[in-house]
Amino acid sequence: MEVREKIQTELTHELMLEMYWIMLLSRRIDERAWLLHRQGKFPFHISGIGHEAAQVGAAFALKRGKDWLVPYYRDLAMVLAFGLTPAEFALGLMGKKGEPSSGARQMPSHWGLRRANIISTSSPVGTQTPHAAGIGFAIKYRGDDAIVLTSIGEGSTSQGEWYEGVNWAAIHQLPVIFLVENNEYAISVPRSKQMAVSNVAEKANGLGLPGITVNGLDVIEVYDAVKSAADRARAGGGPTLIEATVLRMTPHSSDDDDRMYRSREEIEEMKQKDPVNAFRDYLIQQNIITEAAQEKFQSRAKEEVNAAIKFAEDTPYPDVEDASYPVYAEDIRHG
Amino acid sequence: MEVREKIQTELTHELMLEMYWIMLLSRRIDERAWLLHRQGKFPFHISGIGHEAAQVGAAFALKRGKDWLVPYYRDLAMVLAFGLTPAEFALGLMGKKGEPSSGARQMPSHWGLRRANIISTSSPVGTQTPHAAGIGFAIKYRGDDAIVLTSIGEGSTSQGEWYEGVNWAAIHQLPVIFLVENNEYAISVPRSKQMAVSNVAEKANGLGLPGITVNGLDVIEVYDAVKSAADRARAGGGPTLIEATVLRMTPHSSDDDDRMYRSREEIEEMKQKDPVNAFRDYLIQQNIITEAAQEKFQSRAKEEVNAAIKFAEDTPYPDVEDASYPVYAEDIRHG
Amino acid sequence: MAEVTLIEGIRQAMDEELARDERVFIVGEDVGPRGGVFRATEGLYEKYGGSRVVDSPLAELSIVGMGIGAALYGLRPICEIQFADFIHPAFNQIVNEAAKMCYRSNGAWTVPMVIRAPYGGGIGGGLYHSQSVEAFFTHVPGLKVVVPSNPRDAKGLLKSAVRDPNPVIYFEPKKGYRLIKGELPEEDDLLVPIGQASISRQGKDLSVFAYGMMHYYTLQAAEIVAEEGIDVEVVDLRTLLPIDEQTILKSVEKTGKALIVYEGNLTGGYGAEISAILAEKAFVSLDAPIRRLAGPDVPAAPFSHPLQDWFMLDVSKIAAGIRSMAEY
Amino acid sequence: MAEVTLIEGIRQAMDEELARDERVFIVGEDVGPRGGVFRATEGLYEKYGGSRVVDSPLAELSIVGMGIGAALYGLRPICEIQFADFIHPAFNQIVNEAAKMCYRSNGAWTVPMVIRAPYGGGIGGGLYHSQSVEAFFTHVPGLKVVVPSNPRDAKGLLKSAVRDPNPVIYFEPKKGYRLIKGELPEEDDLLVPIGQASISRQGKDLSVFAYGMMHYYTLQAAEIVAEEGIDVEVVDLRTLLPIDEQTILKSVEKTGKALIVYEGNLTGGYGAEISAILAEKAFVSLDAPIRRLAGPDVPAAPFSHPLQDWFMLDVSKIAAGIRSMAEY
Ligand SMILES: Cc1ncc(C[n+]2csc(CCOP(=O)(O)OP(=O)(O)O)c2C)c(N)n1
Ligand SMILES: Cc1ncc(C[n+]2csc(CCOP(=O)(O)OP(=O)(O)O)c2C)c(N)n1
Ligand SMILES: [Mg+2]
Ligand SMILES: [Mg+2]
Repeated sequence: MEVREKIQTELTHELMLEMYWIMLLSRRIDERAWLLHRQGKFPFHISGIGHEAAQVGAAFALKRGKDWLVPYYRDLAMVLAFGLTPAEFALGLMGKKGEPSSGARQMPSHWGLRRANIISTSSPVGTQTPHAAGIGFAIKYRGDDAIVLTSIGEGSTSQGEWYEGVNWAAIHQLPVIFLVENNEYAISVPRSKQMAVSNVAEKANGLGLPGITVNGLDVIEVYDAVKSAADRARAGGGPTLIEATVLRMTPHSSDDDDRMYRSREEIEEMKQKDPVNAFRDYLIQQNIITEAAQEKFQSRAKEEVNAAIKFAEDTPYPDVEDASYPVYAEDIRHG
Repeated sequence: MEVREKIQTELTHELMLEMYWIMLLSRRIDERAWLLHRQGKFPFHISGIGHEAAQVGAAFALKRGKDWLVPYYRDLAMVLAFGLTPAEFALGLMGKKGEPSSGARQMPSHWGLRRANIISTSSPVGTQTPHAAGIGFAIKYRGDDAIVLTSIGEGSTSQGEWYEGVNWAAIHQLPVIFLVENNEYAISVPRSKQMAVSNVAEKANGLGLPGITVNGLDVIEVYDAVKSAADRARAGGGPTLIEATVLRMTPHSSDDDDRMYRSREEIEEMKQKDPVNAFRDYLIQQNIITEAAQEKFQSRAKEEVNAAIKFAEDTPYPDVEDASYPVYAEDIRHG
Repeated sequence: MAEVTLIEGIRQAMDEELARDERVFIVGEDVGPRGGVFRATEGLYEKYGGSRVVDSPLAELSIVGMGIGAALYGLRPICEIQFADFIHPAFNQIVNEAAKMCYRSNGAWTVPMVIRAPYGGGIGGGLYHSQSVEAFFTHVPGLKVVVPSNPRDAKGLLKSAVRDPNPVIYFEPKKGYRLIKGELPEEDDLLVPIGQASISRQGKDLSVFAYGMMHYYTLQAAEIVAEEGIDVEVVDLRTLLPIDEQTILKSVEKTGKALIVYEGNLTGGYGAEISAILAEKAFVSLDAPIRRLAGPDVPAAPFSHPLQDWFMLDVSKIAAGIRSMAEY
Repeated sequence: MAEVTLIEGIRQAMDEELARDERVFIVGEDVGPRGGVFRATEGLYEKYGGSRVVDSPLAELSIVGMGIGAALYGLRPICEIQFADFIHPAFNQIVNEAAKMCYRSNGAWTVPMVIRAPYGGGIGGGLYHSQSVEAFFTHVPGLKVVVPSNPRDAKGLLKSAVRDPNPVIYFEPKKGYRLIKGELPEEDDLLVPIGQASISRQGKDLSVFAYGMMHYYTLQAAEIVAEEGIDVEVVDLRTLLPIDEQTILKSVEKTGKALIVYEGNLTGGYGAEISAILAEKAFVSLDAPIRRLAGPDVPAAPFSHPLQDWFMLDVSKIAAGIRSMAEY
């Protein structure tokens, strides 16, 4: 990470440490999920490793508790920043009772958290983009002081759903931020087979909204970009498309084997650019954190992850009697 | 129309007269269709009045007999240029036997003409764009010396189908021309409610292909633009998006009443810019046609239209015994 | 009581719901100054303004998709799809998103929205302005599917749909927009409950199940055969999903014979489900094979009018179907 | 004869058809170097190159839409949809375009194409990697719909599908990809005709109709109940559209009882059509109500494994269904 002369004044040292904490926590529970998956503890994991800076930079630039989030499956760090707990994530991995996004009906990483304004998300990529436009429309309709951010992978911007959703926001100048986490792959398919433009941000030119590319490995650069887009959106200035270039440092998911389509050298090179390490080094270098304090963060993360996994392991599976509900809103049990 | 110093050398006087002839013929049969519809002779007409220059300029820039066409419902002049006869069009209006696009199964102006490489088109707007990409793909796959042109209205470029189809062609550098006939309305909805860009051609920037805007009331300007895009596509240079600005001088269709959403002054102003008259005046001014010859064109057009209508009126309706065929290719009767 | 057309019932429902609840808004192609291509939203743009009666881009999936988002935030969208034939681009949003939201979020999120779409043939619309697409949606748990057959139900069901906390697809028999007329009670707030079929004609010889335009024709056919001594019970299904099994079963327990009439394609159509329910749960009551009278298995009603007439069911074809059933 | 898995039958079919006819190409997400997320296209990119095994953008409607265009020009696309749950964005292209092309052009244009899609649950895939969506397509005249249940049919039907002049949707029971094994005859050119059901087990007490994974389970259930003295006839439907009515009716004329097993949602599912055909055309042969055993009416199989088990039919649930039917 570059050392910056001037960064957004809101970004106090305290806030930066909070950001680092979430990045670290996300990384550690993500790594643990890979491990437990390999041990056969659950059938599936999809990872955000390499995306943390983009996600945390974006989340912290929003007004958590007030703004809305329409994330996608890689956004573990983003939803942790919005208030999902590690234990709740672990419930999802194991399909346990009380999992808050879906009552364990959906696969892990299919986010949704009513208390944090994170709407329920599904698997078909691109469908969330029009939802974000609709939320933006409703915010404007109501005159509320909120904005909405929706994220997506670069491959999924090939979907007509994405195009139509962004188009709505551009036409109606809705308070929506479209964050594209560009990791250059859609499972095995490289960006060059998804689009003829060289940056996703160029797609904004065809849709009539501002578009920028930021280094998604630099949490502060992402924060700054999202913050100014958020300020503009909140002031009635309309939507922004932000492309954050990131690294998918793992296979697509636990079902994937990326050796079939990319070299080991490519993976090795990524490790040099690890966004979590980069932010740690930056904080140390800037004397925002001491080595000792950093070590404490590490051990606290380990403890929290252990506790989360233990909690989920000790939790029973959902009751089968509840499986057929609620298909309709009338079926929802209140209280 | 501006007088041009230099125009494409292929555009001989003979060819220009042919172009004028098709524009005129299209206009006359279109006007007649409105008249007959008002007399209750058939239930529906959708018009190309005001679009003729764009359509004829485009069609003549292609190698008819060799190139492929994926048109939309307003393209009467374009398909006449490709070889549909006025009588065949009239069969469509009246739903008569032998109508070549669909055996009168589809509404009028749902083009399709196997002998002329015009594929069958439907009503849902935007669906044709991926078809054109697929045809472009197949041409390249086979190494054939053809190209394909597909047309659409500006409103329909809001469809994800359009975006995805163009994206294919841009990624794979396919020999496809995407012609957008921008008449500023989709039924009643103005362009400003369809897109946040001010020209449809800007959409090309988001998709990574060249995009240009041409005056679609100027048949020669359109011809030139399509010709050079066609040359490039044929040489392996990939697709082009061409926006032709045109006028929809009529209501959307015979079912529409445009007084609800646009002023009569707007319509009156259009008449000053009528593309058929403009080309006539140009040809006269340039001494390419004499007044007398022009008058002959007019009377010949009238005769052809009369004959076409008479032919269709004299033709019976399709046989009801054939109505249930051919749902599957096996049902097609050959010979 | 005033006699009004079916489309007027629809328009009144929207007008009243827009006035009642400011969360309600309309979105669709040409619903604004144009008042809808069929005029269902006529006058509403002028009355409620462009922020509540919103001309959308020409893009169905995002009409539904933005509606879902707005509903999640707390609004009550009424999405208009200009023709049912053009609902297909929105299939993913309807089936994978709107329908599954409640279950997939374990009730944390719901999608209170209405999707209105004119359906059906007989108007010279050819393959793409004539389709009956209800069976694609009656297979989808989480959706409600409603088809009115008269102005009163049209109004009362639509008002109920707007207030329903679930996604409701509301198919309008467009051929009947102005053809079907009926009395509208002068109620302040006319609501017809979703989920209940109605016995629109009592009879004892056989039961005919229909909805929308086909129900309108069936009632006429029933009067014709009544003069021949055949006493038909007509059931207007009205809500196709969830299915009012009780009313359906009771009718067949009484009459012993069932004919199901629908204008969409026969195979895999909505009538198959009604037949399957009866074949399982009313088996002992059945005195005759269950029959379906439906559109032929070609893509949709062709344009040319003799071909269209061939495709479409009408009063006399339905009467013939009833007679042959009665003879069994 | 070699024993192979179901997915190997699928792979071989594509390999042979690519070799036989240079008009054939494959297009879909990750079908290239990755060999497909399930490995169905493994080795084909290396063998035939990137121009014939084409990694598409992540955009299903254009996978099908470009396939239609290529087919119109004369190629023979095999379009892969990564999961059947993601076929919905392409619904418009399939239903409004591919299916209607032949009829709407009066036979001037046809769309010879195959759309392959893995379907079904039981693999921990949750709501969006478990769906059975066949009933959306068996209601569409102009489509053919095929579901193999063993390696031989998988290969032979897919080869037939590639040569069929119509759009064929080929649903693959993904849970059975490696679970279902069987012999492949050493035929040069193994073709299994589209449009024919097969009696996979002769029996006299009742007929069970199934396809895909449910057929695999049904055969096992039939053996279990056979030991209890119940002699089940099992019909593997194989082609869901067009329907092989003759085989279906003949079986019920023999046994007098029909049970239809499918794993998708009960209401409006494919079994409804089979039931409706029987209730009309085999009425006099029926000794018992027609029953359907199907997935419950919740959106799809949930993820958490006890919930998934609750959703999914299996051998013992099917055996129980057979017993209760036999007792009638
Ligand atoms: C409509 C749809 N098609 C296919 C898939 C299968 N799928 C899941 S993720 C994925 C790749 C997404 O790539 P990208 O958008 O770049 O996001 P990334 O995973 O790289 O973060 C695919 C093809 C899906 N989920 N939805
Ligand atoms: C998918 C779909 N939705 C709606 C319609 C109804 N419709 C027919 S033409 C049209 C307007 C098209 O406008 P534009 O693309 O600008 O073309 P123009 O008619 O102006 O030439 C609409 C909404 C349709 N045919 N298809
Ligand atoms: Mg990616
Ligand atoms: Mg237009």
